[in-house]
Amino acid sequence: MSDTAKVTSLEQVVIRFSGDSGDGMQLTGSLFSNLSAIYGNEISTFPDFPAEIRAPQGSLSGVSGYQLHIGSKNIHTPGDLADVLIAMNPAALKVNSCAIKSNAIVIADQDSFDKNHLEKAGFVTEDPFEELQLKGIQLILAPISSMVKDSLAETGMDNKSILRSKNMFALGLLCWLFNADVEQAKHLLENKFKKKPAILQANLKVLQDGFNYGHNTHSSVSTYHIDPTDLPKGTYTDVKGNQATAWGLIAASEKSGLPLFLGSYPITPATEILQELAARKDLGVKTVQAEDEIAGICTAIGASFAGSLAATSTSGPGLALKSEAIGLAVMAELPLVVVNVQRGGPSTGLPTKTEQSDLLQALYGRNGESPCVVLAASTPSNCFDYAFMASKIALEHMTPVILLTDGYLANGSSAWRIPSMDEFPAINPPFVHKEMQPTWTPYLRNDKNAVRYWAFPGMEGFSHRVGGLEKDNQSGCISTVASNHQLMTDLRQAKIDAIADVIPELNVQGNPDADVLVVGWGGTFGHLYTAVQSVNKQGKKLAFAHFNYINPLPKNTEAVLKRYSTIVVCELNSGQFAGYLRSKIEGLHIVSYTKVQGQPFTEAELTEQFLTLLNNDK
Amino acid sequence: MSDTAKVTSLEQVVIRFSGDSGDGMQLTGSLFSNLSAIYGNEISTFPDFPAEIRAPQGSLSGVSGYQLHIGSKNIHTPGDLADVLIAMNPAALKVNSCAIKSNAIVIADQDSFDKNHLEKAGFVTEDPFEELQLKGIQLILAPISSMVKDSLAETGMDNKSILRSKNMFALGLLCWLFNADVEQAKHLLENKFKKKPAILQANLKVLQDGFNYGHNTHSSVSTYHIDPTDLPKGTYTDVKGNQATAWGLIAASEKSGLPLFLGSYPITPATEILQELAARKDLGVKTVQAEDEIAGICTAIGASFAGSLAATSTSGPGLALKSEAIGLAVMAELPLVVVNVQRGGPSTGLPTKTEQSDLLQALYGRNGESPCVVLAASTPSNCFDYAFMASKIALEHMTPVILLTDGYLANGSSAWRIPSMDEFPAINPPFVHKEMQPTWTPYLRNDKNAVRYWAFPGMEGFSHRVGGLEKDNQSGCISTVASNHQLMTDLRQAKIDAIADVIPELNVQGNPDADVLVVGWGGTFGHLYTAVQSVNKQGKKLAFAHFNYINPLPKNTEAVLKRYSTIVVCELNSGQFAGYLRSKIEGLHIVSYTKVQGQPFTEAELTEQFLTLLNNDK
Amino acid sequence: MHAITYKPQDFKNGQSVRWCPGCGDYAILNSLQKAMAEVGVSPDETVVVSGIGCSSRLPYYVNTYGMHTIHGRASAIATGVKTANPKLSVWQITGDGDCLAIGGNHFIHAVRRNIDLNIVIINNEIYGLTKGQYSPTSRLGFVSKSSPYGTVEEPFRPAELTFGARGNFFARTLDADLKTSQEVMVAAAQHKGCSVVEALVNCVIFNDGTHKDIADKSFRADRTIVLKHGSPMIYGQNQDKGLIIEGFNLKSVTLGENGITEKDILIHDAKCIDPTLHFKLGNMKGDLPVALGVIRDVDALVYDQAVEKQIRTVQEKSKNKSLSDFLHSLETWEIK
Amino acid sequence: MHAITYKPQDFKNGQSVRWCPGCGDYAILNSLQKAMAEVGVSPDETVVVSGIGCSSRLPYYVNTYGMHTIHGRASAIATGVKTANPKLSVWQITGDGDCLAIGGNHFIHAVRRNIDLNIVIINNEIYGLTKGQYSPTSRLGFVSKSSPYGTVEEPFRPAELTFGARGNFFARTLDADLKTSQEVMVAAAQHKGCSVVEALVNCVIFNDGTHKDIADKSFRADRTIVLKHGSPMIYGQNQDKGLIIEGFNLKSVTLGENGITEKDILIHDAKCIDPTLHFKLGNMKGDLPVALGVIRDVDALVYDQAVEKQIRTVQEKSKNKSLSDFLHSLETWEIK
Ligand SMILES: Cc1ncc(C[n+]2csc(CCOP(=O)(O)OP(=O)(O)O)c2C)c(N)n1
Ligand SMILES: Cc1ncc(C[n+]2csc(CCOP(=O)(O)OP(=O)(O)O)c2C)c(N)n1
Ligand code: SF4
Ligand code: SF4
Ligand SMILES: [Mg+2]
Ligand SMILES: [Mg+2]
Repeated sequence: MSDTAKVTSLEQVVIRFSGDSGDGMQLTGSLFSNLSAIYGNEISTFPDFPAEIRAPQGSLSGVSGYQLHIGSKNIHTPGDLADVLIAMNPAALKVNSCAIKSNAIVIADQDSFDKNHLEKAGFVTEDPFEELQLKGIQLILAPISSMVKDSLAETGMDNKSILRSKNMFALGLLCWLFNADVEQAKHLLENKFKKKPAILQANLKVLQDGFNYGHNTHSSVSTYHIDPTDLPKGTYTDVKGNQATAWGLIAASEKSGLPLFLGSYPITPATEILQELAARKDLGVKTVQAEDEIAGICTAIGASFAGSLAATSTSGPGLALKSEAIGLAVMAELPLVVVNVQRGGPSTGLPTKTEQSDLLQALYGRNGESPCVVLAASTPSNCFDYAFMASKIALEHMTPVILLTDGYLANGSSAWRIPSMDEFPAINPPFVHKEMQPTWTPYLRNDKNAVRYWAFPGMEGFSHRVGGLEKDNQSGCISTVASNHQLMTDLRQAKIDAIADVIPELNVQGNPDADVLVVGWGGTFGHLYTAVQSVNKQGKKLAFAHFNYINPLPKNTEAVLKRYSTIVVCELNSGQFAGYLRSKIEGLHIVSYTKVQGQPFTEAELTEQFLTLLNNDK
Repeated sequence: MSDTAKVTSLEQVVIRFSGDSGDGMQLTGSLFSNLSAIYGNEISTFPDFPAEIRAPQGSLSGVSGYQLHIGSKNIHTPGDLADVLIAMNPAALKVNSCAIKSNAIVIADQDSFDKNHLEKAGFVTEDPFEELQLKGIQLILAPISSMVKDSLAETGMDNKSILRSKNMFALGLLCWLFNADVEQAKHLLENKFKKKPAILQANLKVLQDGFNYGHNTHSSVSTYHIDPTDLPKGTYTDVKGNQATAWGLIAASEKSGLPLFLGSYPITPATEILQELAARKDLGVKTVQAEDEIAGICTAIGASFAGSLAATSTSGPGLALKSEAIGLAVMAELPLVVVNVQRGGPSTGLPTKTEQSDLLQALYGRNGESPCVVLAASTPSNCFDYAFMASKIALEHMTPVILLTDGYLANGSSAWRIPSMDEFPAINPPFVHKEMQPTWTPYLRNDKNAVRYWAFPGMEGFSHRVGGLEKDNQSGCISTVASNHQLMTDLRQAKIDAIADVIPELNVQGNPDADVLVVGWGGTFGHLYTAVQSVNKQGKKLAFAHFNYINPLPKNTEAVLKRYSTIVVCELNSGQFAGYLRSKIEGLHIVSYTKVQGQPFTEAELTEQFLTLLNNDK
Repeated sequence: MHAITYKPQDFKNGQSVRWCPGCGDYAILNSLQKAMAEVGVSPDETVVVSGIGCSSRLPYYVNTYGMHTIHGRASAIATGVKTANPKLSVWQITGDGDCLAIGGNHFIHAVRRNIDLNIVIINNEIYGLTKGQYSPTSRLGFVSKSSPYGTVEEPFRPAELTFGARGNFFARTLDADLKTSQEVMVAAAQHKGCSVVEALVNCVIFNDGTHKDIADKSFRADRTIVLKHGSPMIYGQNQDKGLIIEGFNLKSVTLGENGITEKDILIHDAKCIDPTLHFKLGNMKGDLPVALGVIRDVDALVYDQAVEKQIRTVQEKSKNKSLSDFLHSLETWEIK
Repeated sequence: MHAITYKPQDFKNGQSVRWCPGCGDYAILNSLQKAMAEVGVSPDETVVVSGIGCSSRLPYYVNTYGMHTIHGRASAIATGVKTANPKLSVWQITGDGDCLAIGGNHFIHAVRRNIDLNIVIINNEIYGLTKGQYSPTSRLGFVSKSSPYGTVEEPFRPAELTFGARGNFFARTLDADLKTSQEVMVAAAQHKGCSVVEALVNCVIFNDGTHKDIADKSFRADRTIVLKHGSPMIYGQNQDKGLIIEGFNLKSVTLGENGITEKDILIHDAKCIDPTLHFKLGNMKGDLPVALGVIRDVDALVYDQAVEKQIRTVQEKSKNKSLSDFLHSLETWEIK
């Protein structure tokens, strides 16, 4: 480590918190993340939960992680390799040794590097750092456990409780290292532990101890500082993708004036949407935790018929189960939001890992010609916007809308300026009105966008029947007439196609004049954007277009794509969006760059891939 | 009608039988169809069931029809418009008036054209023929009911039973009209009514009466004769698509030496597969009528794990429900045949009508990267062959195979030479063998085709666990390792891709030197083939390629398609196969010709379409 | 609102009914329309939800809001309708296949949760619409298109399954018994919570006469008993038979024989919380008459109302009146 | 074959078990392995099928053929395994969520059909694997991540639901009671037909102590009774309590008090065909001890065997030995 005491200014830094499930690393991480955000930095975070619910203490499978990317600007991902690693035990060190830069700062709890813990983590020598060949790292080995024990000896707390404050020591150390405001950190703690004064006091004390320890012991070490960004004014909070999704639905409910109903069944990584909404009884949200996914969507379809903004949330296997019922909503032309938080597949697959492999299922996973709208969010916080838009489109166009997010967005978080509801457009469902009588029929449509008008129980004089059998376009009665079926098939498609008129056009970022266009969709935005930027910075030319609207595609899609000689479609599956674009637009030259590993892209691999491609093209 | 008694020789004729559900038209039709087949004609038939189970007598919604196409050769469809219509009542006449040629022969039961029946059929005048503007038809108006009553007056049968023989009178008349052998017809009846001697006698008598009536009363009328074909020698029977599918599975069971298990749930138009197999206890077939589609496929997956040739049968909505479980079979790499008899969609749609709109669902309707094999039968009788091939591929490549048929194939029938089992290839599932131990693991694969070896309960020393979570390629244990997931994803795809090595190449029919290639898949074969032939006969050039293997595509697909400047993909959906081909092969110029009306193509509309296209191309 | 009264006519619409001539479903439709009129909820506030099956076509023929949905899901969809808007009167019309085969899970969960639905199971012991396969209520050994050698599985008994799922209302009726049908449907509608009505119905085409052994007019009175809460369990052509308890079993006795008088006869208590006797009454057959009428009718916590109540309670205590309120109540910070 | 005997060790494999330290599932796994050894079917002829959940991970830890399938479908998959090959000994291991939420329909149908499965429901009254949402067996008012203000729905009682689905074998055990666990699992395996074992199990992480009110050693003997067929229903720390019938109800009495002697105490008859008393025994709580042990064990037609028998019968009468025979037996004609 450096010998002179100085403050180095950084543009950005990646910090990885890691320890046993019980070590409170998620909390430490999110506190430091908030602290940075409050200071005015951009942040992006991603947790890395252990596969088991509670693996044996000190074991490799029990390591819980949290990655935080802080920067002055342009922070779009939690970062690739960490600059700083907090490792509360040897297992944490081992699990993360490949996830850090070669010259990373590693803060470790010296007390936990005893024989017992080393063995549990499967080390065979006594020097784990040597064994892992961590040669270039800057190590801050602090006897955290013993110092915490000393510090809280007089509180009368038992040993186990005392050790729970270890994470606060680490937080204090980090505050010192990054010249963060300890007082602000204390404020956050005060809020968090409002109702547990004893724990609060202990934590406050240990936090300060950690800070002091850094300051005193390593006063000669270089510390860091990250300039604050010029963020838009406003009130900010920390938001995870799943929360943002849930709140976006509530926003749409308020904007439309319709009650929000969620019918759902728990499934990783979508469960928090249900939980978040179940907790929002203060805002009148109704949730039904159904007996399965089919019942989840079916209760929502019932609620939609009854006049609610109805939604259901799930992940891949659940979407498969819901496919028949989505078809019913298509046929009955009822508004419905289906949130699918993608995870690794096929089958049960890799429930806790991220992937984008449900795209074709969302587009085509139903019997018959059954078009519905597909959207994809691309950052944790814009899950709010797309949940809102999904609801708006569903309600205004009387159609099911599938909103795709993924495990990476769902659990990732960023700082989010709480918007005013005025910033969002009005939602005007096509309610029937009295003047339509007596000629109104259930399939009476708005000529402009082929949307049928909506009547629901309680509306006098509009009683009618909907259902899954083909209906006559005029009377709404069951019809097996050949020409009517063609007409209705075409109308259902036309209704979806017409939505292209109300969604934003595709815009090109990076260097629009390039020959090569990078295309992405959904949750890969941050990594793609960052990599494209980095390639352009290196003097190469690369254009970039990212899709949030998948079906229908933005109106200008063909025009935009045809401008480029090569299109590199990057996605976390085996090429689904690439195939979709090919199937929709003839004459494109598409290169498919894919990864199916349950992991997001890394900026590094993307950058390398793009550079290779551009070099080969030359 | 013609005045001179003569026998006109015909190449082919389309006959439509039609009457009340209770009139026995399906039986009459199939008897005459068998009669023609026995005589050595080619035949193709299609029933047209009423939408209601038992609509009121004489009503339009109660009309039941049966179309029969007989010819010397080249009979690939039940034909478009009928040359001869048997109409047992006014409703039957009305319903079918658009389905006959302008100069068709219409045989009608004069007795049923009374005021009461005319009203029930919604006629407003007393002359239904005039009202329907059937000017050019040749009418044979016979007092069928009264003659039958007279004929059987002395049998002591009650009126209702007597009138049940009306259809035999019609059959007799037809025998006369087509110079068919009445004795042969009597043989057929004798077989059919072996166990009901009284009914048999009545029917035999009325049959002869009908023949005599024609002979005596209209002796001056022209009758017809269709030359027999040079059919391959052998024993023939009449087969419907659903039967053929069921029997093809049994054949595969015999060839593989594995017991056949079907787990299914009734659904139109697939139910007969279950029924047919439930009746084959003599051949040891086990069927479970499950509580729903999910249980249907899940029992089959269990049976497959236990070492059976396992299958499940369904239609579109059922396939949607089965999608999650198909993913399990993909992941566990278990053999499974999923028969999907397509019907009109979306949702419950048009259950009794045909369509090809489940293609994309079959290909993509599962979460995650979940490749499986998709085949499509193209004639009622080759449902046997493709059910056999589906089983063979499933068993030899340890994968689910989806076999697509449709309502048209399922209910349509043709004469079928009963093959000897020697004509079919052997089926050799990749069973584990003792020598593989002790290094065998559940995912040990054959390097050549990436197929894992199969061990099932009862095999000593091979106990193991399979499941829906991603598994380590070596040990078969649960794995969340990134690189392993990529490897397994790639292997599952490679295994399917390798099947292209064992399936036949695509062959081009029609005029291979044309610029335009007509492409079809599945149940549209007969209509497309006939229309292409007819266009080529008219001196135009049209090539034709029909797909039975959808995923993987035949190896030479790209090479074949690239030979043509324009590819017209014709299908009964909104362009699914067209999109699929585009997504797989860049640089094709595909024109999509589609129809979504719950009806097969007609030869006429296809021919017209092709001619227009070729003319525009010039 | 209470002033308005309805006639069965108000629940009819012009649609031509498409069941087979002689189908038992017609009788159920008529009884339902009469019951709806008697219950008196406006057609505009009534919703009829069904799945798929001949019986499930019923919503088309009732002049209310209606959903003819997908096979087996009616209970779940109805749950959504009712929970979203508890003010509506929600009926689920379903078949033995729709409700107890593919729909079994949603059914038992709707019963358990005690959603305030009126579920009418039209039990013809067959899959009618798909033309004659056995159903989960078809009797052991039943020969059908899909069981050409007879089934080898015991059927469900809807009463038993309802009680197994902790049901609080169960009634049974016969298509031919219009009076009882109307009565039990009215009772079902008046019961707060999930009401299950099993209607024994004839399918003339594929299972003709399946209920004949009890339904035939000539002996119906001797082979069935119409239970009435608070009344003695007396039945028979001559009203001379009755039910008593012997040990843990029910027994049919004849009044006047062996000194039995009306006093010895059990009084029907549909309101008894313990379901044991209802269970036995629901299962009677053979020597015992098949029970029609309301067998169980017990009040309990109703899901859709409890959901609303919980929301009200939380709202009363909460300061958050809007999403903005809530978001600003989180841990936030200002960027100025 | 009968000569070979197995040890629990033979049913263990090297896989490291991944439940949370202290999870009740460990005890069930051990009991199962002991029971399997006692039953004595070879590991190669034993299949363990599960769905998804913490509990459903169990097959990985048993050295038999195993399927860890998809959520809720274990009963259906096991039905397929057993029907395809009735010689196998087939176990289904499932959770309260897996079996009674998403899997409810397959479960009740497996019970009704009486497939010869041994179903062990590991009931921890919570969704463990998804980290703590309430399940269909969670008690009314239960606060969980998905019911932050408490549930408003009654739970299923697995015994009741099993009987409602016409089940013929039901037993209950406690994770902590290894002896009873092993005993009931052996009995389940020996029972021909569908056996349901409810194991009350603790989830230390998300529902710690949920069965504590009966499981705690200090009062377990007073709050539970281990039923044994043919033995009097006596229980309690001092074996001085017993059950008697009073009217239609069960009652707990103390031996020696009010002149009660062992003779007055009910003898457990698990083989009684009428399920009424089993129903009541299965539902005991509050003043009555929770019943452990085998509550019902009645022989009935077994589906998988009946299927085979029907096939044999048909085959004996049929001339068709092959598909060719059959095809040629149809209406055919020759073209020469
Ligand atoms: C998902 C799905 N599976 C199967 C079917 C086919 N299907 C329609 S109705 C029915 C059974 C109907 O039986 P039931 O509910 O008893 O009604 P019924 O016709 O006897 O009144 C079946 C199997 C379907 N429409 N959808
Ligand atoms: C189709 C599907 N839906 C939902 C899930 C998510 N999921 C996995 S396990 C589980 C519940 C498990 O509860 P239980 O069966 O009681 O098992 P436990 O973990 O408590 O042992 C859920 C909802 C899934 N894997 N698949
Ligand atoms: S088939 Fe049976 S249930 Fe269906 S309408 Fe006809 S008689 Fe009624
Ligand atoms: S979460 Fe609960 S059920 Fe799951 S392993 Fe841990 S203790 Fe057991
Ligand atoms: Mg029925
Ligand atoms: Mg559980």
